[in-house]
Amino acid sequence: MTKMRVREALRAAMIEEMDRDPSVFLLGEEVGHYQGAYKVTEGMLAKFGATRVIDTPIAESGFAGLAIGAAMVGLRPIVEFMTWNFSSVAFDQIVNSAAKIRQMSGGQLHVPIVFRAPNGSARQVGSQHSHAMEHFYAHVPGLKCVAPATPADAYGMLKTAIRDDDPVLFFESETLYSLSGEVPDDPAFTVPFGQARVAREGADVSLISYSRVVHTCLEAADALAKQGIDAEVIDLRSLRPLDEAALVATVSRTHRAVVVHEGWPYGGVGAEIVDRVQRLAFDQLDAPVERVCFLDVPMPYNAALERLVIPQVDRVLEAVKTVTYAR
Amino acid sequence: MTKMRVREALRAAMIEEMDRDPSVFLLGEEVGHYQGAYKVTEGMLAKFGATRVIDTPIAESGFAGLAIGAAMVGLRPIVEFMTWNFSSVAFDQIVNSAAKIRQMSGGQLHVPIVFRAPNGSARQVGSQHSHAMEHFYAHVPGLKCVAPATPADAYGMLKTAIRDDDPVLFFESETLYSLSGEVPDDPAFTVPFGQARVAREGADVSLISYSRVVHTCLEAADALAKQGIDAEVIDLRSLRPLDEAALVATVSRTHRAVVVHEGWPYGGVGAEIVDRVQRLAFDQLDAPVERVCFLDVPMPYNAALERLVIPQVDRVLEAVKTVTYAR
Amino acid sequence: MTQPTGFAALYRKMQLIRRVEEECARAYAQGKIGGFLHLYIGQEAIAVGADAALAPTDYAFTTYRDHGVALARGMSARALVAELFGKATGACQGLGGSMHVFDAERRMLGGYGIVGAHLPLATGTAFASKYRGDGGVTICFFGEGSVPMGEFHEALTLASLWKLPIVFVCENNGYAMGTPIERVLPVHEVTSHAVSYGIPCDRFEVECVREVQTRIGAAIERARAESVPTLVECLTYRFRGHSMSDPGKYRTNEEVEAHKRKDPLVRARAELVAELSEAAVAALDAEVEAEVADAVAFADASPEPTADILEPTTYKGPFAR
Amino acid sequence: MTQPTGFAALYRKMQLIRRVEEECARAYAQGKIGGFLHLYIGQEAIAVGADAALAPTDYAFTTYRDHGVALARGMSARALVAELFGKATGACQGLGGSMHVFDAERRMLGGYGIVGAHLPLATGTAFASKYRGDGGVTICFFGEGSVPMGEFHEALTLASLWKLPIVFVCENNGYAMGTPIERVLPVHEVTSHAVSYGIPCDRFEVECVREVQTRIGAAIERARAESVPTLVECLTYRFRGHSMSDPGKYRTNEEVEAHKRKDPLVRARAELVAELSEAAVAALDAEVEAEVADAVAFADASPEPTADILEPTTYKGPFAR
Ligand SMILES: Cc1ncc(C[n+]2csc(CCOP(=O)(O)OP(=O)(O)O)c2C)c(N)n1
Ligand SMILES: Cc1ncc(C[n+]2csc(CCOP(=O)(O)OP(=O)(O)O)c2C)c(N)n1
Ligand SMILES: [Mg+2]
Ligand SMILES: [Mg+2]
Repeated sequence: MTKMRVREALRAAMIEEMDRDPSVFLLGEEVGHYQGAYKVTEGMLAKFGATRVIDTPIAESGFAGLAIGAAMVGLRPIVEFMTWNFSSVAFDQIVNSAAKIRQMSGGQLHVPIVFRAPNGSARQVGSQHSHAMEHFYAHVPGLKCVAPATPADAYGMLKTAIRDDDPVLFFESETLYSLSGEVPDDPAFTVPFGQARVAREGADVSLISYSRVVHTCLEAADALAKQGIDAEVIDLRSLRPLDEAALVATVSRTHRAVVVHEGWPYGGVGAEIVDRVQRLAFDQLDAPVERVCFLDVPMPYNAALERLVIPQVDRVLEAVKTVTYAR
Repeated sequence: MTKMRVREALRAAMIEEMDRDPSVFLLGEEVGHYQGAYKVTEGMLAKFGATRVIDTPIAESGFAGLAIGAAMVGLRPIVEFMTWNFSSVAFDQIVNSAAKIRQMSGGQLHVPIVFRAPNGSARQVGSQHSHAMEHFYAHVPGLKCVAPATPADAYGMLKTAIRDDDPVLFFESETLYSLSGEVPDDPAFTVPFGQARVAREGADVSLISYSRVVHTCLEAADALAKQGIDAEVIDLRSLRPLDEAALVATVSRTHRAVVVHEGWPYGGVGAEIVDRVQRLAFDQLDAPVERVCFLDVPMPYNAALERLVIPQVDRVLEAVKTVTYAR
Repeated sequence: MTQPTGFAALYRKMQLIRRVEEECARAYAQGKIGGFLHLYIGQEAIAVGADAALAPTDYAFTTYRDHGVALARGMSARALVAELFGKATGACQGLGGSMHVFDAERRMLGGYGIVGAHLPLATGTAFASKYRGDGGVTICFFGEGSVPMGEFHEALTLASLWKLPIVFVCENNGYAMGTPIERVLPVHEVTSHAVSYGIPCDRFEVECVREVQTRIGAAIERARAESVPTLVECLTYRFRGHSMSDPGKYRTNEEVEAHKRKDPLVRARAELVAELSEAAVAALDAEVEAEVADAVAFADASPEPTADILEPTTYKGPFAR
Repeated sequence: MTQPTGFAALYRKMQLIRRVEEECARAYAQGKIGGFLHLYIGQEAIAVGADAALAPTDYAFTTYRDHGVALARGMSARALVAELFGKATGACQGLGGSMHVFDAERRMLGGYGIVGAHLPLATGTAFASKYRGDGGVTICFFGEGSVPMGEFHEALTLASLWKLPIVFVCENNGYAMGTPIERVLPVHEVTSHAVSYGIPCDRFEVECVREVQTRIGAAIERARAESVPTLVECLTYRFRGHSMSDPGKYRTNEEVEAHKRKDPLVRARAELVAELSEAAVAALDAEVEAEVADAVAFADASPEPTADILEPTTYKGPFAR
């Protein structure tokens, strides 16, 4: 085990895979000379050279499409968007090309590509730069969507993503990049998709989450413990595929659930989790599932209002109160 | 009352609003000289001239953005996409410009615009032309999303949409354009957003739907009647805002619900309905809510497989069987 | 039967495309083909001439109007027609349909339905060829209606900036659906953009398949030898409507007939007759007829795909919802 | 205090922008401003010169680097600084922040965060002016980094095709974040695109605010008189990093210093001193200092917005979830 930050874990995963497989390459805005807008790719240009670490112009649709084309004929691109927000201009390429080519070609072709970027809120970056984009993409068959919360998962899941033969959308978080934790030293270590992690065991209520707000849930669980409520925290890690068995298992233990995520309330990953839980574990539920997510407004710039819009510990506690009311 | 087709009802709504308000204009691919790809806008160029009925090049991001800009300074554009599928290349303009300008400007500006187009499956048009795009857009605060199922609602809701001071996304269906029905003659007739319609009253199970598949649900209800099951059919009409009261009311009557829509299972409008129902009417539910929607695959071209992927009466019946099992 | 080579082979392919599509139009009217059907009739010389200048390992991309490129690349009429009939024996097992014809083996990398969106993809295979240094070239066909789309410009920017081995072939048939080029482009020469992207260009009327081969061939060779993109504009005409549902009222009969009188297929046949003999060409025509009839019969007799192909064509391995 | 007119007014505005932003940089370091802060320092002559050629009823759009355009259009320093401090008294009630400054009354229609995306919007207000026949003109500023984006091209296509009264002003400061123009554009003159869109263009080094006024003014007058778009390329330089978080390692000190020696603000001051007197200009400077100090004090003292503004700035009327 080595202690490293999420940023370094992601970098290590990319470097190891690029060492392993010459068809893996990296492209995106400022990934090379600038060393990455968030320094995730620091040093990679020097190590791999400009043919494999490629600075792009600002043309997300163009370079996303280019990478998809390269993947169709056997390369394995890692596309870094500066943030997931900017994938909005490449939406068509992701939804209509990456997700569809295996099917349209009747299985003749496939698209082994990874799109990765920081996602969700950062700090006061305002309404156009604070999107939780996974809610748009997890909807789409043909794509896989993952969102790790720890350095070990960032490392192990990015390796899995790069080795996957289908398009993987990898959701990071700017506010997690400096989080540190233990990462296995074994370069063969990978984390499979579709398996949630029990981040904290508990008996009274399930907090179901992923990415940055897993840590909000863990904080909330600590606060709940002081109130005598024993919360289980589920870190989904993978959004599509979604670990249905883990959802059923946790709700079968606790009978009460709160889903916590960044992004707006309408639809998306959160609503899907609720749908699965009520459908697959209806008889286990002692209360309706509650959700804690962004308020249903564009993200305000003002710091206090932003704090209000983003899930915080207090809102998780309130939701737990609601679902445990009838206890 | 006049009997007309959905196509004519939409056209009548546009013509009346353009007559009423010179700031309303129409633009899109082939809306003018060609008389509309699906003939919805037939005759409008001759009536209003080329300054108000405008044929655009193929540049959805460009002309959607242009229309949003025009709306910022007081015009009221109606943007016809040839189909909603092609809004994928204008996704950023809809999500980041139309939906955000009121908020980013602190309320100084607003965007009175209507985007309208056929949506969902047509017939064998394959994986890139069969999207139910409402599942992406209903997620976004700042947008309103409506999807009428009848000529009267098409007429009344399009008028409401054109008069609305915020962006309205108006989802039609190619396979509904020729459906005919009674439309009120009163030009003051409008249908407010956020109010569902009980398309058929029933006591045993609620079929909750919108747009084309409302008619699938009505067919299913007829079949169920023969089996002695009295199904209520709810036509939501408006997806955002969503009529929570109507959801609670129907489930409180029937205690069992099946949500039926076009589009994929993961997230989206269907999951949101389930979330609201279980949260707002948990104690009323005698069974988990089931969903009938596209299978979780890109749309196949082959007719039989396409039929399998799209919700059909038989799948609605099966789902009803599941939710009424424990009756 | 020995395959013809040289000009005879070009003629034969053009004729095959023409006749396959005429039969498809008939099959569409009979309800054997569903969805959209966009015919290439009138433009065959472009795909055939261009293909003749490509190596079998080169990559090709085009729009939904893709039957011509598929057959030019060597896809069998059977695989194409069966695909259009939605059969399991079709090129894409009946999943793609007319707009999405792929043949990975023959490096026909697809027909695409979102105008402009395949240009970045094609730039990507050119990138891959350069990345690997395998000497491959990509050719990308598109209509003049795609030029206003941002993707056209993003693709040309990247191709030029990174000096990729690609030939962009604009098939300028004068109309995007019902819209004439005058209502689409402020400057009517698509090649005017070559200057601002700093790349070579060529622009010509498509009358002769051998001229297409030579002129697109020059661009292909430049791509292969120097890794430089080229923008080629082929002035052409589609004889049919945009798709089967288009009555084509936006063009006069005279205009259509005038273009039909310059049909590159008719010209190729006349030239070939002059080089060989009427009998020799008639024999080729007969072969084509047999091939087309066989393809339709094959497609008719083929089974439909079954539901078990849906999951494996969505993801490799276990299903990932 | 009477407002200066003519050249003195231009100088005063440039100085105001410079000094407001210097104070904002300080406030950012103190944590009073959050998120991204992109300074316009070095480029002031463009916004100020352009604004001087606009009518008050004309529309302006720009990127996230928007403080200069906002102040040039006449937004008060108070409203700007309060916005950056996230206060209720800010131009957008503290909702927009540095990247999204709007002033509807002064027709400053916003700073936008998605590169390229505001060009179609600006084309839309130009469309509205033409639709109404109100004689209005739109000016749209953007960086050279936006040129590869499809939106740039779609906007120019529509503006040219429909002959809209708009001036596209590319502020070519040589870098898109850390990326020099050579790694962004195959042809380094942005105006090369004017030819393929069939529109007039102009390209010049920004040294003198009065030259900016004259040259962009000519484009504005053409837009107003003839309803024709123009593409103007201003060669300029930003003296600071891309945003506050950018250490700017991709440029040498010598390069930055060389540009600072040609600072259009310093030149404007020297020229104004020559026209008036050092004392007169110093008096203007003092006014600016007072205005800046007042703005900061105002912003400091202003209240934060409260949660009740969230819903009415999402929709008009009842909330629509
Ligand atoms: C982004 C997008 N917008 C609209 C359409 C609908 N559409 C399909 S083909 C077409 C016309 C294209 O014309 P052109 O590019 O000239 O090609 P041609 O059909 O003439 O070969 C249109 C508008 C589409 N497929 N994609
Ligand atoms: C579509 C999109 N991609 C990436 C970004 C991140 N980004 C913000 S500014 C910028 C550089 C823009 O450079 P330029 O257009 O030259 O303007 P300048 O900052 O020099 O004024 C980038 C890459 C973005 N905002 N939008
Ligand atoms: Mg065309
Ligand atoms: Mg720049």
